Amino acid sequence: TSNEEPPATTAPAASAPAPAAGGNDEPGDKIVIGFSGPAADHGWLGAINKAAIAEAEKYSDVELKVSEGTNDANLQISHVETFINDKVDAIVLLPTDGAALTDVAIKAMEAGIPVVNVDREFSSTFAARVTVLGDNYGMGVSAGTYICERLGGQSDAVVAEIAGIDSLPLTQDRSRGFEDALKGCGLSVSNRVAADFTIQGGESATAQLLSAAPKIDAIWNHDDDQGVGVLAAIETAGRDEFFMVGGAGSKNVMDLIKSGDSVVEATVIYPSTQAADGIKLARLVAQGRSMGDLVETSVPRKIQLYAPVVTKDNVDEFIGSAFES
Amino acid sequence: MSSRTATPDTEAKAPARRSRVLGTAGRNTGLVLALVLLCVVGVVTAGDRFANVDNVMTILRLASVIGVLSIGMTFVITAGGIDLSIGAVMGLASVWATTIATQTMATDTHWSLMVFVALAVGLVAGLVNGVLVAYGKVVAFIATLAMMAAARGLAEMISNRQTQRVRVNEFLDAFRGDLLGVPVLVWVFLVVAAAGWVLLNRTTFGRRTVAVGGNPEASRLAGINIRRHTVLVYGLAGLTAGIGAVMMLVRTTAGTSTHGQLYELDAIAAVVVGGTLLAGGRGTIVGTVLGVLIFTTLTNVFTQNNLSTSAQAVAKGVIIVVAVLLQQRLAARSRSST
Amino acid sequence: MSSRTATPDTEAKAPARRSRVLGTAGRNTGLVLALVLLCVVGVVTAGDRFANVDNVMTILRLASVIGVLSIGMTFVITAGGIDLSIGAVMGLASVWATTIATQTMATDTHWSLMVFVALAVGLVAGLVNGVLVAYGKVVAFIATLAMMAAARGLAEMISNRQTQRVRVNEFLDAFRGDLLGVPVLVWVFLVVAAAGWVLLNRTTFGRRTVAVGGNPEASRLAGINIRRHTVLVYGLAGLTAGIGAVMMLVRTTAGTSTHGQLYELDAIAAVVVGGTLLAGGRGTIVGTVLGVLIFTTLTNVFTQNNLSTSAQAVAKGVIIVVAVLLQQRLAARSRSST
Amino acid sequence: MVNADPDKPGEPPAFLSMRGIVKTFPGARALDGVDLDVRAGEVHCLLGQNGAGKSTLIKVLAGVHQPDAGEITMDGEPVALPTPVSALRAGIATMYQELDVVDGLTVAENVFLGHELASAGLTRRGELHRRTRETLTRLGHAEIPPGREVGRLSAAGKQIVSMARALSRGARVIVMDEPSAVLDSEEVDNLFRVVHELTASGVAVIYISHRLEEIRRIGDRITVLKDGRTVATALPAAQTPTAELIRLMTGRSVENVFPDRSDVAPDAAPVLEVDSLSLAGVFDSVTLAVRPGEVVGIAGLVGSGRSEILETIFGARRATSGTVRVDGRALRAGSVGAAVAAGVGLCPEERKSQGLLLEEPVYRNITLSTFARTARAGLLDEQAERAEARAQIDGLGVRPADPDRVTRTLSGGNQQKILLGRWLVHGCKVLLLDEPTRGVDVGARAEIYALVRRLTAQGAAVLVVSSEIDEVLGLADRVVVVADGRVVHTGPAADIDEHRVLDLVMEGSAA
Ligand SMILES: Nc1ncnc2c1ncn2[C@@H]1O[C@H](COP(=O)(O)OP(=O)(O)OP(=O)(O)O)[C@@H](O)[C@H]1O
Ligand SMILES: Nc1ncnc2c1ncn2[C@@H]1O[C@H](COP(=O)(O)OP(=O)(O)OP(=O)(O)O)[C@@H](O)[C@H]1O
Ligand SMILES: [Mg+2]
Ligand SMILES: [Mg+2]
Repeated sequence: TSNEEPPATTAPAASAPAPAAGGNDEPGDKIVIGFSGPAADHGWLGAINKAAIAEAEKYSDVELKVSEGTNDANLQISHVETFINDKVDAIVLLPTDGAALTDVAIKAMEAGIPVVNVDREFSSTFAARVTVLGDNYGMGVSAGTYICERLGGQSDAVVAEIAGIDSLPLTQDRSRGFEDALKGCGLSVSNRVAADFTIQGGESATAQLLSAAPKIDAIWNHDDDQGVGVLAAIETAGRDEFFMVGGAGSKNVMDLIKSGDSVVEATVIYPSTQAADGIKLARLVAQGRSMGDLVETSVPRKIQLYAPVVTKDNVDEFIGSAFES
Repeated sequence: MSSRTATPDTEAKAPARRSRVLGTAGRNTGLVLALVLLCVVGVVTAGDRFANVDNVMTILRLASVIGVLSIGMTFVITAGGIDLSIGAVMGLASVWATTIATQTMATDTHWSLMVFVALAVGLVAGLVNGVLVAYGKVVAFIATLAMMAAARGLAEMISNRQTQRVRVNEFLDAFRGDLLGVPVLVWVFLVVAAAGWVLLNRTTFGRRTVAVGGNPEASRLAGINIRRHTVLVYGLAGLTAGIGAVMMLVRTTAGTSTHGQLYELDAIAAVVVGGTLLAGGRGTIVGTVLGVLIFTTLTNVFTQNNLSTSAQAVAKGVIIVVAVLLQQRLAARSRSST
Repeated sequence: MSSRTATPDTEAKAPARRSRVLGTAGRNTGLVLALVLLCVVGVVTAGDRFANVDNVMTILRLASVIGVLSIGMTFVITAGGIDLSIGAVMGLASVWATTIATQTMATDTHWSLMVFVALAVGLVAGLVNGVLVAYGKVVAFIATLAMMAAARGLAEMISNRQTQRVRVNEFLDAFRGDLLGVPVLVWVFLVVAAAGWVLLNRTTFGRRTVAVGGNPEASRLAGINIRRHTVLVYGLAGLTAGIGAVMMLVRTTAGTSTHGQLYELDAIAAVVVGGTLLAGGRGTIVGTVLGVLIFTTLTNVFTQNNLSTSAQAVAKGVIIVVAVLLQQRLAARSRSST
Repeated sequence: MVNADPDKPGEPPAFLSMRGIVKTFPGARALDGVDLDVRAGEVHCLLGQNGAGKSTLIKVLAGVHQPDAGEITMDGEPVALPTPVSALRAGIATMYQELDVVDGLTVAENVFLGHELASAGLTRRGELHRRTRETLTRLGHAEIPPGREVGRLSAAGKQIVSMARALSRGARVIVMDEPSAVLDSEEVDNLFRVVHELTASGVAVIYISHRLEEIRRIGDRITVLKDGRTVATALPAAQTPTAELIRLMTGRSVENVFPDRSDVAPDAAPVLEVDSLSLAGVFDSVTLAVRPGEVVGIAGLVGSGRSEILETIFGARRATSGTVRVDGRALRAGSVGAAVAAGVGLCPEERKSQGLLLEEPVYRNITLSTFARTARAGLLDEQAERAEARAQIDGLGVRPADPDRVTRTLSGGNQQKILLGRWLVHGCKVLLLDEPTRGVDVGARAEIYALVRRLTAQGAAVLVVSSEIDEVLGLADRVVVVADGRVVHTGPAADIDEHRVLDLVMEGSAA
């Protein structure tokens, strides 16, 4: 049940999924799963939560406890502690900071509660039974590679980057991947600003970026949520000499790609269904089942999701699973 | 004492007038100097990219939203209060004005309905703050902190944490674009600032605001209804948050619960750096406008120079302190020289 | 005046004692009531999941970090100031204590070096705040806002925005685990709170803090060096931020520039809801501890009931206001009855 | 300069002397060469009009202000007093004019503020309370509990705490800047007893007051300041005629301190009628009436609830029961706005905290309750405001006569005149005055009395509270005596004397 097969992707709005081979969806022992993620204060994280909840609702044997939302590691630790106190059967954890939540995850594992680590990796292998990873570095690589292809040979091209919250490790990973990929074709980032994953941040950072760089060839914007603001600023400035690549893959951006009448040419998917997959896996682990599509009798330790580039050519493949920002 | 011999009306008043004007200039010299210095740095480091009309407009556009909020904040702080909720209220107003229901109604009737909704939401939230502070006697810091949490939460609930695109194009068209080469949003800021200046310096409302902030008990005993006035002042701040929400909608073409995050701190910083007393009793709209411009220009210069956000933060901290220190020294000198 | 006929020594003392005890209790009845109410709600809605030792420890562990910061904040607010930087300073201290250099040195010498570094960073940042406020005469709000920006930026630069694991296991081992069934971190909180109580109520330093906050001019005339005292008070707050950083390191086994975000607002809210006057001149450690417990219990009850963050935010806003209003009414009643 | 006794042989030499002290503030030359000699064991009185520089001088002595020129010597040695601490170390303790206590601390903590009794930083509370109780007993106030929070004490109580603090320092010189301003006559007796004890033990007391009769009772020698200069020194307190003192202080003579009473038609309908007004826990069932042109005085001890009566009439406090009528129409309870609209004005007891916007210019304080009336459609008319303010400034003789002057820099008496001016501009029918001459010099005092009479001549009704019984008796047509929140006597002022009032008060309090 990974993201690569479109039929199995669990779009939040999708109705009952096609039953996978191997009867994984058949009801098993009743279990309680605890889910905790960072503050769902922007679209992608909101979509993560919604998809997780929707996934859990599909199973009559799963009771989901949601400790929603915080960017404070201290508080999230106490959420996990509460799950441990309540002796849930499995925990799905999207940590606000992987390293900071490692310790309490180990505690949970030691208490016999399997932990499914989503998106931001723990710093110890003992902290999770299963890890479902997005690929932030890969995202940057995908975006950089796409821009390299489009600008092929133009060594003096001006490439700009609009990052998300700069103090988050994931932003660093994305930027690193982007830089590495650009290096491959002799390009580099000439202007970089950081927004804060919010629309207002995207708008004001972009407004400034555009006036700092009078001519741009390509922009990579890390996040399609802040992209709403980025596009508003671009429109206000009346600029269209460049093309833009988005990040995360919101419905809104995919619509724009499809219509082709904006500067957005492509976006790099960062699956918002990670936590939903985490729930599925947690259920299997807690019930001691295996993954239906695999020969392996246990659920694997690690699954890394793919960060594909969506362009006008393949947008129809992805638009169905895109999240509403 | 010596002026008694002179004709009272000419001699005694004139120096007072002059010292007042000097005083005002003196009060703002530090700020103007800081702004000029920033511009010099901008020109030196970024050259034409900094010193061109488009960039100036970018700075002004950027300043306009926070500027409008800061005008409202100037009144609250002058009246001896503080409002930590305006950012959140702005978010709430932006969300409320862009719900499907509102937008549908606006499409059916007139786009100004969206403006009305945003202003009304801001105003009501502000009035609630005011009632809590004035009649509930909840400390302003806490009352508005509570409003901040509540407004943010409510905005998330209403929007279901989704970004709500503005689909009423007439609304956007009305505010986008320029007027005499200056963006409409900047005009809005200028008008609000000018209105704020008149209101604070030339009307009974402003006089009461200063009085209530300077000595609430004395104002009360002089017959001013300080509670009602407090409610009105917070209402005014809420209203500017509503105006800010409209501007934000225009700027981002979307309403969301995350609009206005941390704007309250930026606004307070601009107001206080501008010279309004945090303790109340003295407020300056000109100072506030300068304060806002300083902060926005600062960010612009940073961006022009590709500074990392971390370095920006450190530099911002240092510059705030330096600006305030400079401002104080100059103000003290101008005072002692009169 | 009529009491003048009575024996001064006996008559005057007894009622004073009683009214003091009553007064203290009266001042906190509202808070205790709010806490009890919250617990009742917790038990009713979450039953055994709420009312068990493990959950209580979870609440206390959560309360401990913010609790320690709030103790420092109580002093600053009592002295008539405010400190918006403690969250950022805590982040900075956590980062500084976990740099490779520090950790290597700590491994080579002793784990307490990390503690020392964290405390020293906190203390120095606090002292800088104090100097800016006392000698630079920068308004506390602005000085510490600037420090907030600068400390956060510096922390990002030092850590290169990476989360830094704690690799000195002896350090972690020293603070993890329990003592007499109570987590060491909770002990730290208790000790800091107790020390804070003694310091505020039973020492010259504490009494001068109240004096400086209540009437700075009178304090100066009485020969208190109010500037030096102000510096010390901010230094103390910085020190608690350093202690908080150590605790955070233990809890998260990592130092990062994002530690402590918004802790300043939580701490201020806890302190003021606890009954310390935001204007200065009156502070209560017991109230602060109760305030912290109320907020953490609230969060716990929310979590136990699967409330969404949005609903939590709205509820939190409403509850803050209700708690303050309740507290005021009860305090007023207890005052008028004595 | 008049010097009555240039160090005659046989007299003890001055152990503290200040020579040629100059102090300028931005825009004001507060001291312009002041000399002062104080001998051990004497009560040296400092006299002068409001703004003469008395407080500034003693603040120089207390190390609060640094003089621009001049020299201070003690025992013949020059001393430097750069900070309050250094003055305290040198043995100079000061009771400041503005109440200088901290509300949030206890009585004992206030008394020992700045020189706390502590071992290793920990306060020694037992010792602290014991010594405080001793000091308070010495001051005749053993009933004040050392553990009581000072914020709960009345103004008089705070003054006593401030006095205890000065005593606890064990100083050689104690400076008292208008200590009697908030005390009633009994308290003043107490104070004088303590002063005598102090001087008997060799302590010098510098005593500032505007009440000349006090100077006569307690003072040994007098120094008079005028416009920041010493105009007379070493005058014998007992012998110097009052007229002479007043002439030295004001540069003119003031006669007939209390103006003649005007005739009030006995059958005139009262403007102000207060009917069984009560405020729970403070005063009970107060009934009184004031007719147009009449001055009614309220006499009573400090803490008897007089201020609260005025404030409740004014609507600043919500009465528990009872009514207030102006011209026969009942005022809405608890509404200052209603009272002001009906033509009632209050000059509150605490000028600075209750009356003035200290950082605003004088004219805005004068027009604080009328600016809305001069405004057109909400827009201020500052021209008109200045004109109105100027009229009051000239009429009341406010010095300096500058409507744009920041109010904080004016002396107490002038600040009081500004408050009066506010209600004169408003044109009120009923004026409530709470301690209108507290801290006001003789000259200004006479002007204020005359002003009150001018007002009544124009038909205003005045209700005045004062702790100085002779002031109440001299100024008022009728007197209301209150004790413990109850009216114990009402009658014409001419029919009663100071002793009778005190007797009534004591009887009422004992009951
Ligand atoms: N801090 C200050 N700044 C400016 N002017 C001041 C300041 N303090 C005092 N003055 C001015 O100095 C002069 C002397 O004031 P001071 O307070 O010493 O008078 P005073 O004799 O004590 O009067 P009062 O009897 O009213 O207390 C006044 O003109 C006053 O306005
Ligand atoms: N804030 C307060 N809290 C408690 N009691 C108070 C407060 N204010 C006044 N009181 C009490 O009310 C009574 C009357 O107070 P007040 O001192 O105003 O009377 P007064 O006759 O006007 O005396 P004064 O000459 O000091 O103005 C006193 O017993 C006083 O202690
Ligand atoms: Mg004086
Ligand atoms: Mg009184």
